[in-house]
Amino acid sequence: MDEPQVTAALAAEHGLNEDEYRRIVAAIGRIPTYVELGIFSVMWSEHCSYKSSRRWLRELPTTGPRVLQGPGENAGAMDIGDGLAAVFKIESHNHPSYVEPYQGAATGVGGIMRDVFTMGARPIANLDSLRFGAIDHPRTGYLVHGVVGGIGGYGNCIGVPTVGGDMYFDAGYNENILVNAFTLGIVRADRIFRASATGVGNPVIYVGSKTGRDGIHGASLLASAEFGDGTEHKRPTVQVGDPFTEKLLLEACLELMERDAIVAIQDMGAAGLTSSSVEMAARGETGIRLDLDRVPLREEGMTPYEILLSESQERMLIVAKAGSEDVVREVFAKWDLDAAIIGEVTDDRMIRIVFRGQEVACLPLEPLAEGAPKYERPAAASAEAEARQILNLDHVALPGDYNRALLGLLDSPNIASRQWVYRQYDHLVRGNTVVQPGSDAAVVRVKGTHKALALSVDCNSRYCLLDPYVGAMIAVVESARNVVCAGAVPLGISDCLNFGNPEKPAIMWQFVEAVHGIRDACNALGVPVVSGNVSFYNETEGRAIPPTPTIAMVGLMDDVTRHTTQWFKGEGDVIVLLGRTREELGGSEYLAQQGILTGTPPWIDLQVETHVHAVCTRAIQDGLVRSAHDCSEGGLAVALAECCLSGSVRGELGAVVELEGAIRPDALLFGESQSRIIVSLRRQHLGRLRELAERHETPFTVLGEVRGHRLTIGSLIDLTLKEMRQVWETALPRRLGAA
Amino acid sequence: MRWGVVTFPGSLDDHDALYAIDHVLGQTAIPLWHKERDLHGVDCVVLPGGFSYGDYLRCGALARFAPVMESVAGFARDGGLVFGICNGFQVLCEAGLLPGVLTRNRNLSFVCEYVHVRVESAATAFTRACGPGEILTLPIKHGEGCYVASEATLREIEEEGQVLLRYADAGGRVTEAANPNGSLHNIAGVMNRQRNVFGLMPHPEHAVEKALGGEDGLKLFRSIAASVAAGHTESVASVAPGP
Amino acid sequence: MLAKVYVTLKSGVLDPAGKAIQHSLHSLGFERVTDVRLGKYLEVWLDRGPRAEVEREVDEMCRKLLANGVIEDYRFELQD
Amino acid sequence: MLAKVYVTLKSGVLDPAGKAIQHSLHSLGFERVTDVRLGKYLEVWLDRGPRAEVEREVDEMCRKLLANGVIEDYRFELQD
Ligand SMILES: Nc1ncnc2c1ncn2[C@@H]1O[C@H](COP(=O)(O)OP(=O)(O)O)[C@@H](O)[C@H]1O
Ligand SMILES: [Mg+2]
Repeated sequence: MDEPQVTAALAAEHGLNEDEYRRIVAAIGRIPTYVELGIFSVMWSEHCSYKSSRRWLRELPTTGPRVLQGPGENAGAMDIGDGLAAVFKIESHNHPSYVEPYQGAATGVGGIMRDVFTMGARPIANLDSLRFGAIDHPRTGYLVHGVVGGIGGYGNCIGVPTVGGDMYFDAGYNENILVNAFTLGIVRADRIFRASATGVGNPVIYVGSKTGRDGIHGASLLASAEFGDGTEHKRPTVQVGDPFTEKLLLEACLELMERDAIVAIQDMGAAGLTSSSVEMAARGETGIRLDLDRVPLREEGMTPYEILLSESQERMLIVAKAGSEDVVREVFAKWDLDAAIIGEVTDDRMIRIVFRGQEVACLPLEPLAEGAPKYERPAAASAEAEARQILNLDHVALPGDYNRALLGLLDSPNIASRQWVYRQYDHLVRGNTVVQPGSDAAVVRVKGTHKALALSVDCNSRYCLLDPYVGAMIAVVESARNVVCAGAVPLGISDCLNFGNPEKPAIMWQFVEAVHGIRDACNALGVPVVSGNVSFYNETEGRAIPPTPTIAMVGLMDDVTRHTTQWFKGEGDVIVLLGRTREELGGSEYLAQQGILTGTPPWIDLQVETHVHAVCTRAIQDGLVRSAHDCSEGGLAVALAECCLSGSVRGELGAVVELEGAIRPDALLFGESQSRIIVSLRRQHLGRLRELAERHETPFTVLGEVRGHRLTIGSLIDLTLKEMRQVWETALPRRLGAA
Repeated sequence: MRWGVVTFPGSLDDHDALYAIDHVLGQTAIPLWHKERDLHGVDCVVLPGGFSYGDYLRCGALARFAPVMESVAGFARDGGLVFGICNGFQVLCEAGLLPGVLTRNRNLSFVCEYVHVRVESAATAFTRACGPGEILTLPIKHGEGCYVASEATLREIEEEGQVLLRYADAGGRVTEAANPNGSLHNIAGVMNRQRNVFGLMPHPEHAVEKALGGEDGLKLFRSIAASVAAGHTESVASVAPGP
Repeated sequence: MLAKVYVTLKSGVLDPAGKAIQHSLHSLGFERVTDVRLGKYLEVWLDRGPRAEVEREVDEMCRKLLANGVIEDYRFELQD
Repeated sequence: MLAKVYVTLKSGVLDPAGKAIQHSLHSLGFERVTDVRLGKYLEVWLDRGPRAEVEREVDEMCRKLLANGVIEDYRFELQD
């Protein structure tokens, strides 16, 4: 094989800087071969090595009595009782989705599901968190159709319900959209599979689709470099998802796991065969020898370099117990899938690659894995960051017509009904979806128990841009508030940290602030981070996305019959606000609609937040309240409108509400103060709820009553549900066209 | 009675059908593997929802050649009850066991939502537990549920009373607005001429519990159970076997 | 050998996808377009064999699987 | 005028549908089949116009809408 001469320059093309190249040469005591350079380049890429983020991620709380598996494995796992564990993780697929929205999003969903079922868990629910550019940007429509189509196309076809997510439109994502996918699975707590290759001599078995030239350097390189003019030639063959094959792979893997044949198993994701084998060997403190001639190939004449770095989808690497090879073959044959023994576990802490009888790579594991570079990059707030916080409300005129203002908000692509999205997703398959998309959190029951899990994903990146520390805290507490409103107790989170180029101090500062915000909020709520993902270099031509630390929250409820939804249930019920409304408009959708993007995000007191949660949780468990809805974008007025509108199929209930407060009326109606929940209840329970609130020092205000077919708020707002629904339900279809 | 639920590669709602039958209906349901020809003496074969063989080429086109389908075809020829849900309906059409074909939704996108369907005839093995004209609320979730057939075929199935379910509004009016996928004549479910094979796009197995979207789906399962209990042949015998 | 198979919708069968494409083409300013029909194009590669026999086989594939006679027509060309 | 447009997956791009169809053809006993690729075939009907100009337009339609340049190639014939 005539391969390129390895030089510092070639290393640079592989995204390795001079210093890193020198470290490689020093670590192995010679110039690496071309194949070895490829291996180092992916293992040392930001995506695989977390070299810029590790030091900070260590500050996150990752332990707790219910944590069975924290960060470091394919996914996190938490004890939910009844001998079961919830396995979950969120992951980004941003760059591929911008290059080819349908396939990029589809393969993102496929990848995260593999991370979960490699742990032995049966996936029971997916979420998708999406960020697009301005909705009137010429490319946005195309991207939205492609991404939503791809998520549905893959999720619907593999039979895992997509039960929720979130979606925002912001010019800050015009050239760099975000597609974060989350999967939750259930497994017997004593049957969690891990990915450390042990047992010298055990066979290494390749299962799933054949290997092609798909996505070479895809996730690893693309996700570790900015977008720009250079991207064109870097662009790898786009990975095409095959959900049908993944469904077979899912069933085959779970079936095999019942057969006591597996030592370790890992998905071949970013950097495919390379990272899966290196990581498994490193975790097992063993070594692996691979014979590339035995790898099932889809294309002619593939080189070792290509075979090792291919990111073909729907593939897994298994370390089987010696002697159980036939069991593996039998199970995979049943599901019409390839299973090939391609190597074995060794004891020399080396990764050895053989091709046509020649050893084409022979590298020590240590420098590849643990020994990968770790940076504490300079972090400093930019001047803009401070300028952004300046806002003088005296220069903001009050609206002449509050009805118009509310209709304007209900028409906002960031607030309007998401039905256009979720009706394209199967959210029913597997028959566990107790609360479908359209309420604060989705609720999926756990068959064989009385329990259910509530799921929500959140992040307001406008807040994060104004103050990454507070914004990240709010992302955590809002997602927690969402599951609390459903009747669950926050259990744990998975976080997906989407940021710009970490080599820029201003970006690194955003990242560090956000990590600290998550850390402090999680500590206050007593909620651990059990898995997550970092996506840096979300930039195009030097323009970074707004910091977007997306939080996926999983909540647990012991009695599924005690769940609650956000919409009003009955004429005559009393409407109560838990929490206090302050004169806060910074970062609000209301100001954004007027083009005002400066200010400070809403204030957050974690103590108050936990009290509000305590009251709401107890009230739901005691059966006091019939609906609970978190106040988020658009404030109290929008939240009340949603309480009236979101229960569409379930009848139409209006509300008559009085609001007092010594603050600007627009802040009263549209301000986005945190730690607020709107509940509705039968009048006879009012007393008990009030006591509960007092006991937890939680502000308690009777707002009014569920009544009629209009929403009336004091003398400011009076609209029919019909006219509100018209706007709220058509806002997305009107702009995006038929799904 | 014994139910059999077929699992093709890519079947997805097979578990849900099994769950509806044994957990909710309280009857025996056994899985049938696509590679096997033995139907294990079941009284009714259910072809479940999903994306058999990825629904590549055309929905149901590849599944129809699975070994188990030879047995299902023979079972149907001998008057056995066959119940195709969503993808199962598509497979039955592709296999020629039901007239017509299901094509891409008129609006071209996958739709997951609850719809109302009107029971056109309660005098069949699949609907006897429903009232004539009864409105059922059932979920649909498909991208290719637009029922299409030739003029002649449409005329025939209408005359023969083979159309069992039609998309309608809550009041039972069959309107364009109530048609979620563009199906001709708002057809949501059809039966063969021999009246022992039935396919529908909505998912009755996802409407069997109050806590999860209502119980209307149970009526179809109960109908089949009652028919088997009564020796359903009586509902078959009433018409001369067709071509 | 290579069989190029063309599967098209029977005339009279509605083609919403084709209509949607036509609509998009218009909104992109391609006024000249009067109609669009969307069909399938398959390339089936085969081991060599007596032409007549292979043609019979391909025709059978089309009838059995590649086209649905209820709504689709097919035609194919066989190349060496 | 009629433009016959053929849209195919770029070589090297995975074709799950083609793979599944090939698998079925084998199980149906069509041993001869070695590979199947599934593409699109579009018939675009157009008002008459100067051939060169119409060809330019059709080519533009393909690039802008009919084919996804990231994973697909296209080719077309123009008939009167
Ligand atoms: N991309 C999406 N996919 C699926 N469901 C979504 C998506 N975006 C929003 N939803 C659903 O729409 C509802 C409203 O979302 P959101 O406005 O984020 O609620 P909240 O503000 O209470 O977090 C939720 O049920 C959510 O799960
Ligand atoms: Mg939200």
